[in-house]
Amino acid sequence: MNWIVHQLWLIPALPFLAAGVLALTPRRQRAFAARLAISALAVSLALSCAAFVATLGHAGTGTFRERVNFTWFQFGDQALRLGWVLDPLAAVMLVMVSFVGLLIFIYSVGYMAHDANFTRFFCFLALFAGAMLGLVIANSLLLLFVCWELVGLASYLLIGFWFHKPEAAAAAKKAFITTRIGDVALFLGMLWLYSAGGTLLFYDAGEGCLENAALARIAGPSLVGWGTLVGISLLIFGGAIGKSGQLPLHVWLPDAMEGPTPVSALIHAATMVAAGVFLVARVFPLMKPDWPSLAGGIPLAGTPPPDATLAITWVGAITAVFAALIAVAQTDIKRILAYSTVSQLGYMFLGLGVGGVAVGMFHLLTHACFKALLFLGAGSVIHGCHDEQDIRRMGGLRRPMPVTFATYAVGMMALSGVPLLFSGFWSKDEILHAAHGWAGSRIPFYLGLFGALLTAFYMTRQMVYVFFGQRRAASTPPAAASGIRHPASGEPHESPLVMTVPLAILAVSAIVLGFLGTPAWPWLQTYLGADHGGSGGVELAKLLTKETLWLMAISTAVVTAGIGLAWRWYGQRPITDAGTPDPLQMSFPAAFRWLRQKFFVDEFYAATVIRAHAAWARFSDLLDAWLWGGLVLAVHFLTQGLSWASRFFDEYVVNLGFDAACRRLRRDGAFAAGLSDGKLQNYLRGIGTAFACLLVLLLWGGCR
Amino acid sequence: MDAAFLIAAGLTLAAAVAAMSLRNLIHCALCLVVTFFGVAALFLLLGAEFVSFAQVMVYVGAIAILIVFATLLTRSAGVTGEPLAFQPWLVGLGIAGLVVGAIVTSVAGSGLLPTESSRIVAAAPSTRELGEQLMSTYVLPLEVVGLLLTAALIGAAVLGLREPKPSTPPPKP
Amino acid sequence: MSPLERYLIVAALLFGIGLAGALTRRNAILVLAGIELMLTAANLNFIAFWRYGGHPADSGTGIVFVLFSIAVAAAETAVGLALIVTIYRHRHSTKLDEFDELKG
Amino acid sequence: MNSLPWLTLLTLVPSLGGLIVVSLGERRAAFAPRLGLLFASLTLLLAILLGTQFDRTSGNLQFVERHAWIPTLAVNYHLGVDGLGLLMVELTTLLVPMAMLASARVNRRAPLYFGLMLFLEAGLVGTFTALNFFHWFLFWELSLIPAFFLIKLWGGPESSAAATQFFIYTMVGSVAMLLAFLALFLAVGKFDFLELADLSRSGQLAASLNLEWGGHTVASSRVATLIFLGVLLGLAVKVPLMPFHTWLPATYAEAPTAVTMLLTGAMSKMGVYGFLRILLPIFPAQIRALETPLLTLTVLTILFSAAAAFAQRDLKRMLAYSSINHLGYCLLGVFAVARVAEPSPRLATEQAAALSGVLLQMFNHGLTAATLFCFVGWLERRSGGLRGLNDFGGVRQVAPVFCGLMGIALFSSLGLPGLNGFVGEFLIFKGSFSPATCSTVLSAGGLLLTAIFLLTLMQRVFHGPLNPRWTALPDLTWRERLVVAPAMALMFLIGLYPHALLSFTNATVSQFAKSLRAF
Repeated sequence: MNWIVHQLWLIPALPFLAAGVLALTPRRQRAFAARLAISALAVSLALSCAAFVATLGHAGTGTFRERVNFTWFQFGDQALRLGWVLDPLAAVMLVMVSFVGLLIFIYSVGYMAHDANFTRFFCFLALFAGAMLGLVIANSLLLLFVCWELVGLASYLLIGFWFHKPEAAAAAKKAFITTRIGDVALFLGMLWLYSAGGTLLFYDAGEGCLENAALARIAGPSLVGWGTLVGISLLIFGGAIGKSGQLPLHVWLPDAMEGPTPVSALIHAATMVAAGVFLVARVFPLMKPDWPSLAGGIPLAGTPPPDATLAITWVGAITAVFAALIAVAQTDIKRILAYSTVSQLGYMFLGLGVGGVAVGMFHLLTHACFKALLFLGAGSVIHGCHDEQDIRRMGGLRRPMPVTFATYAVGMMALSGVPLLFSGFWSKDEILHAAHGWAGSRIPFYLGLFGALLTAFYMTRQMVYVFFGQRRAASTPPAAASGIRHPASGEPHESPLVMTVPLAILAVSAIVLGFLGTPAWPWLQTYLGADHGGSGGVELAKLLTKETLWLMAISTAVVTAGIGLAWRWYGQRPITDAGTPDPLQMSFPAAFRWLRQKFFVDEFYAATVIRAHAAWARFSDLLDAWLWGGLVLAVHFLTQGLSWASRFFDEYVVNLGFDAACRRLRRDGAFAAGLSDGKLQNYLRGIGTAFACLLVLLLWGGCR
Repeated sequence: MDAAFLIAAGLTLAAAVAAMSLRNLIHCALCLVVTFFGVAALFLLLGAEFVSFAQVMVYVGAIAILIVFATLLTRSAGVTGEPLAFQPWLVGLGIAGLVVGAIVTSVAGSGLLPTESSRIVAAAPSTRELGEQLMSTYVLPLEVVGLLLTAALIGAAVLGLREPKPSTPPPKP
Repeated sequence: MSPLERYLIVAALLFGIGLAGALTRRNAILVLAGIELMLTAANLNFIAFWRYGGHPADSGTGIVFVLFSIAVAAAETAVGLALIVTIYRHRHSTKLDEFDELKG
Repeated sequence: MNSLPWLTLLTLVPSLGGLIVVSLGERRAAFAPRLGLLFASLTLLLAILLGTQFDRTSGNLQFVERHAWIPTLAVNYHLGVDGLGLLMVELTTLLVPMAMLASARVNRRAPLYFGLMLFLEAGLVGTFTALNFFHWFLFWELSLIPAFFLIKLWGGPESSAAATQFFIYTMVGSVAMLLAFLALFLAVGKFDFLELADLSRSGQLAASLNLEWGGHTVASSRVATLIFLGVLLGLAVKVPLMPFHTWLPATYAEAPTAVTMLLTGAMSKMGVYGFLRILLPIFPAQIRALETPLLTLTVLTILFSAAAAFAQRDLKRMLAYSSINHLGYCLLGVFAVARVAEPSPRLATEQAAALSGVLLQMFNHGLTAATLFCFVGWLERRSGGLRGLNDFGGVRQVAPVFCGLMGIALFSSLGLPGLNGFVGEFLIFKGSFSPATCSTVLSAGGLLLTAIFLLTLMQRVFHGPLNPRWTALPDLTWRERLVVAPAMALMFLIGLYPHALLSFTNATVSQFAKSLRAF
C-alpha cells in the first residue's frame, strides 16, 4: 500500500489544525493567519497531488482503491468503525478542492485585506476546506456526514461572516436550516442503511455497504429489498438536494451571496454544493445498483426496476432549467452566478442520473474551475467598483479592468459552453450526450438543451451589462432594485495582483480541464472507472461519429442562439442608464416579473412552510399554556374546589352543627342552672311539688 | 275518740301553726316547745313512754334551747318591719297544702291500713328490754348514731369557732 | 276512723305545718324549726305504726327507730344552727332569700 | 476492590460540607463560597479517584456496600455503581463546582445557599448510587428539598410560585412511585432493585402480584401495569415526559441560573436514570405492553417541545424547552431498547447502540445544557436581568469570546458532529431506528426544529446590528472563561473521542442488554 494512503488523513487534518490554531489566535495576527491557512492548504494540495499521482499508476489495471479503517469507539461490545479511502474519485476531488481552495485563499488575502475579522475569516475558511477534504476522503457514510455537517457549519459561519448585517445573519440561518432539512433526510438514510446493511463503511474488504455483498444483503431476493435500497438512496439524495441547492431546497443558495465573495466562490465551486454531487457520486453503487449481479436469485429478473437515478435525473433536469430561467432576470452580479450554479448543479445531477459518475464528476470539475473563476472575477468587479453588486450600475468595465474582463470572458464562455476550446462545452456535451441516450425519456435531454440556451443567454446578458456599454454608476437606481447598500463611489480600478493571478490560473484551467474528457480522449472517464469501451488513448475517430457530431452541432447551435439573442437584446443598443428597464422586461413584462421574483418560491415558502412552522410553534406553546397548563390549572382548581368544599362542609355543616348543639346545650344548661337559683326554699318547693305529684300519680296510677 | 287525744292533737297542731307563723322568733321558739310537748303527749297516749320522755328531753331540752340561743346569737329576735315570708309565700302554702292533701287522701283512702279489729296491742317493752335490744340487736346502728353525733358535735364546734380575721372584707351580698 | 288513721292524719297535718313553715318563712332558724316539725311528724308516724301496725313479734323496733331519729335530728339541728350562726357572722343576716351564692 | 467505602464517602462529604457551610452564619458569610467550593471540589476529586479505580472491563456493580439496616422491612444499605451510575456521579460532581463558580455573587444568605447546593449534591449522588428503594427514595426526595428552597429563596420574581409548582408536581409523582413500590413490597417483600429485577426476570414477580378485591381476582398483569404506571409517573414528571412537563419551563426560568444548571444538568437525569435502573430491569414486559402510547408521548415530547421552544421569547424558557426535547431523545432510546425482545445479534447491536447513546446523551445534555444556562446567566447579569430573545442583537460585536463559546455550546446542543451532542444522538437514533422506525423518523424532525430555534437564538442575540444599549457590554472575564473551559474541553473531547466516556459504560451496556434479552 502506498505511503500516501496511510497519511491521507493529513490532508483534511492540516486545515483543521490551522483552523484550530487560528481560533485561538488574537485578532491582530493577520499576516500569521493568512500564512498559516495558506501554507496548510498548500501542503494539503501537495499531498493531494501525491495521492492523485499514486492513483494514476494503476489507471490501466482496473480501479485503484485503497482504504484504511479504524475503530472510532465502541458501544457495548460493538465497534463503530470509520476510515478513509483513496480512489480516483477521491483523488481527483482532493486535487480540485485543495487547488481551487488554495487559489481562493490567496485571493481572499487581497479581497478581505481591510476586514477587521481577517484572522477569523481564515480560521473559518480553513475549517471549510478541511471539512470538505475530510468529506472527500471519508470511507464511511458517518464520517462523511460528520464532515458534511462541518461543511454546513463553516458555510453558516462564513455566509454570516458579516453578521452585523441582518441580511447576512438571516441568510446564514436560512442556509443552515435549509440544508439541514436535507441533512435530516441523509441522517435517516444513513440510519436505514446502517440498520439494513449493518455497516456504514463504503469499502471494507467486500463487506462495505457499497460492495456487492452488502448490497445483496440489503436488496435480498425480493422487491421489498429493492425498495429498501431505493428508499435509502432517495433519502441520501435528499441530503444532496439540500446541500447542492436542488429544487425544492435551492432557496438558500442565492441568499448565501450575503457572505464575502471568496466564500461564495468556495461554496459554489469547490466545497459546499459540490459535496452533494460528490455524495451521490460516492454512493453511486447504491443509487444505481447493478441489477443483474444482485438479481441472481430473483425470479422476476429482466428489466431492472426503477432506481434512484430516475429521481436524480428529473430533479437535475428540472432544476437546470428552473434556475436558469430565474438567472435570466436577476440584476445582482452574484445572484446571477448563484442561480447559474443551481442550474449547473442540476446539470451535474442530470449527468449522474443518466450517465453515471464520470459524466457528473466531469462537469463538477470543470464547473468548479470556471465557477470559481467567475465568482472571483465578480469579486474583483465588486472590489473594483467599491462594493457595487448591481449590474445595472456597472457597465463599461472592459477598459479599467482588462485582466478581470479577459478572465471573466473565459469563464463566461466556459459556462455557456462555447464550442471546442472551453471546458464547459465538453462536459456539458457529455451530459447532453448521455441524456440523449437515456432510456427513460427524451424530455431531460430537451430540458438540458433549453437550459444551455438560457445559460448562454444570461451569461451574455451579464457580460454586456457589466463590461460593455458605458458606466452607469452615477444615475439613481430604480426603487425596486435589491441588494444595493453601498453606492459606488470613485472610479473603478483593477484589482491587485494577489487577486488577479488566481483569476488567470483559473482561466487557464477552465480551458485546459475540458480536454481531459473529450469523446476523443475520455481520460477522466476511464480514470473514474466508467466503461467507455475505449482504449484510453486518443481516438479522433470517436469524435467524428455521426451521433457525436450531430449532438455537437445542435449544442453549438443552441449556444450560438443564446448568445446571439442576448447580444441582439442587450448588446446592440447599449443601456445607458441604470434606471432603464430591462429590454426583456419591456417585451414580456408578466413573465419577467415571475422570473425576477424567482417564481415566488421564497414567498411561497414563507406563506406555507415557515408560516406552518410558526403556527406549529405557537400551537405547541399554546398547547403548553392552555391544554397542559390548563389541565394542570384544572387539577389545581379541582383541588382547590375540593378544599373549599371540604372547608365549607367543615365550617358550615360540621362546625355549625356542633356549634348549634353546643349553644343549645349551654342555653339549656343556663336555663337549668337558672332553675337552681341558690334559693333554698325554691328547692324545697320543688321537692314538695314533686313529692305531691308523685303521690298523686301513685294514687291515680293505682299502685294497688 | 277520746278527749285526751283531741286535746293533745289540738294543742300540738295549734302550737305548731303558731310556731310557724308568729312574727317574733322567741315566741316561735316557745310555741315550738309547746308543740314538742304535745307530741310527747301523743307518744304517751300511744304507749311509748320512753320515746315520750326522750322527746321531751331532746327536743324541748336541747333543740328548742339551741334554737333560742341561735335566735339570740343572730339577733333575729326583734320584731322588724320586714316581711316574714319568703315571696311568694302563697305558693309555699299551696304546695304544703297539696302535700298534706295528698297524704291525708292516701291515708283516708288506703285499704292497706290495719283495721281496728285486727289491732293487737303489744305490751310496750320495758326500758330494760329496750336497753337490751339496743345493746344487742341494734348495737351497730347505735354505734353509728354515736359516731354521727360525735361528728355533728365536732362539726358544730368547728363551724362555731371564730375564724381568723379574713384579710379582705367579706363581699357584700 | 280508726285510731291509727287519727294519728296518721295528725302527723300529716303536723308535717304539713312544718313544711309550710319551711317553705314560707325567710328566717333560716324558723326553716330549721319547720324541718324539726316535719321530723317529729315522721316520728309520730313511726310510733303510731308501732302501736297499731299489727306486727307483734318486733316489740321494740319502732321505738328504737324513733330514738335514732331523734338522735339524728339533734345532730342535724346542731350542725344546722352552727351553719346559720357562721353564715350570720359573715353576712349579718339570717334571711334565706338573701343567700343565692350557690345559684347556677 | 478497595475496602474504603467510596460511595458512602461521596455522599458524606457534601452532606458534611453542607452542614459546616450552613453553620457559618451571616458573620462569616464571606467564607461560604470558598468553603462550599472546597467541599464540592473535594467531592469531585473523590469522584475522579472513583473513576480511576473503576474496573472498565466489568459490567457488574462495583464498590458495593451492603449492610442490613431494617431487616424486617427488607431494607438494606446497598450502594454500588456501574458504568451508568459512575457517569452520573461524575456529571453531578463536575456540575456542582461549576454551578458554584457560576453563582459567585450571592448577596443574601450565602452560607445557606452554598450549603443547600452541597445538600443537593449529596442527594443527587445518593440517588445515583443507591440500590435499595428505601434510601434511594430518601435521596430522591432529599434532593428535592434543597432545590425547592434554592428556587424559592434566590429565584426570580415568580420563583415562589414556580418552586411550589415544581415541588408539588414532583411530589405527586413521588407519591405515586412510593405507592407503587409499597405495593411491590407487599407482594414480594423486597425493596432491593437487583433482587426485584431478578424476580422479574424469573417471572416470580408477575406471579406474586395477585390481588383479591371484593371477591374478584384481579389479573396480575393488570396489577403489574398499575404499579408500573405509578413508577412511570414518578419518573416521567422528573424527566419530564409530555404531558407532565409544564412545571419545567417556569421552574427553569425562575430558578437562579446556577440552580437551573443543576436542575437541568443533574436532576433531570434522575428521571432517565430511574428509567434505566428501575423500569427497564423490573418492568420490561409492561413497557413492551404500553410501547405504542409511550413512544407516541415521547415523539410528541420531542416535537412539541422543540416547536414550543421556537415560540418562546425568554432565553431561559427556550433552553428549558430544548432540555425537554433533548431528554425526549433519551426516552426514545430507552423505549426502543425495551422493544427488543428476541435475542438476535443484529438487534443486540441496536440495543447496545441505543443504550450507549442514552448514557452518552445524558452526560452530554447535562454538560451542554448546564453550560448554556451558565452563559445565559452571565448574559442576564451583564444586561441587568434582561434575557428576552429580542432584547439583544449584535452582541458578537462587543463580546466575541462570549458569543464564540456560547455558540460552541449551542452547536453542541444542536448535535453538530465533532461536538459531544452528535455522538449520543446518533447512537440513540441508530439504536432506535430498527426497533421503532416510525417514532425515530418522526423524532428526527426534532433535530431540524432544534436547529431552527437555536439558530434563531443566535441570529437574534449574537448577530445583526448592535443594539445601542449594549455597546458597553463586557466580554467574558478570564475567570468566567476558566469556569467554562473544562466543559468546553469535555465537549470537544467527547465529540472527537467518545471512547473516553464510552469505555466506562461498554461493559455495563453489554451486560444490561444481555439481561434484557434474557426474558
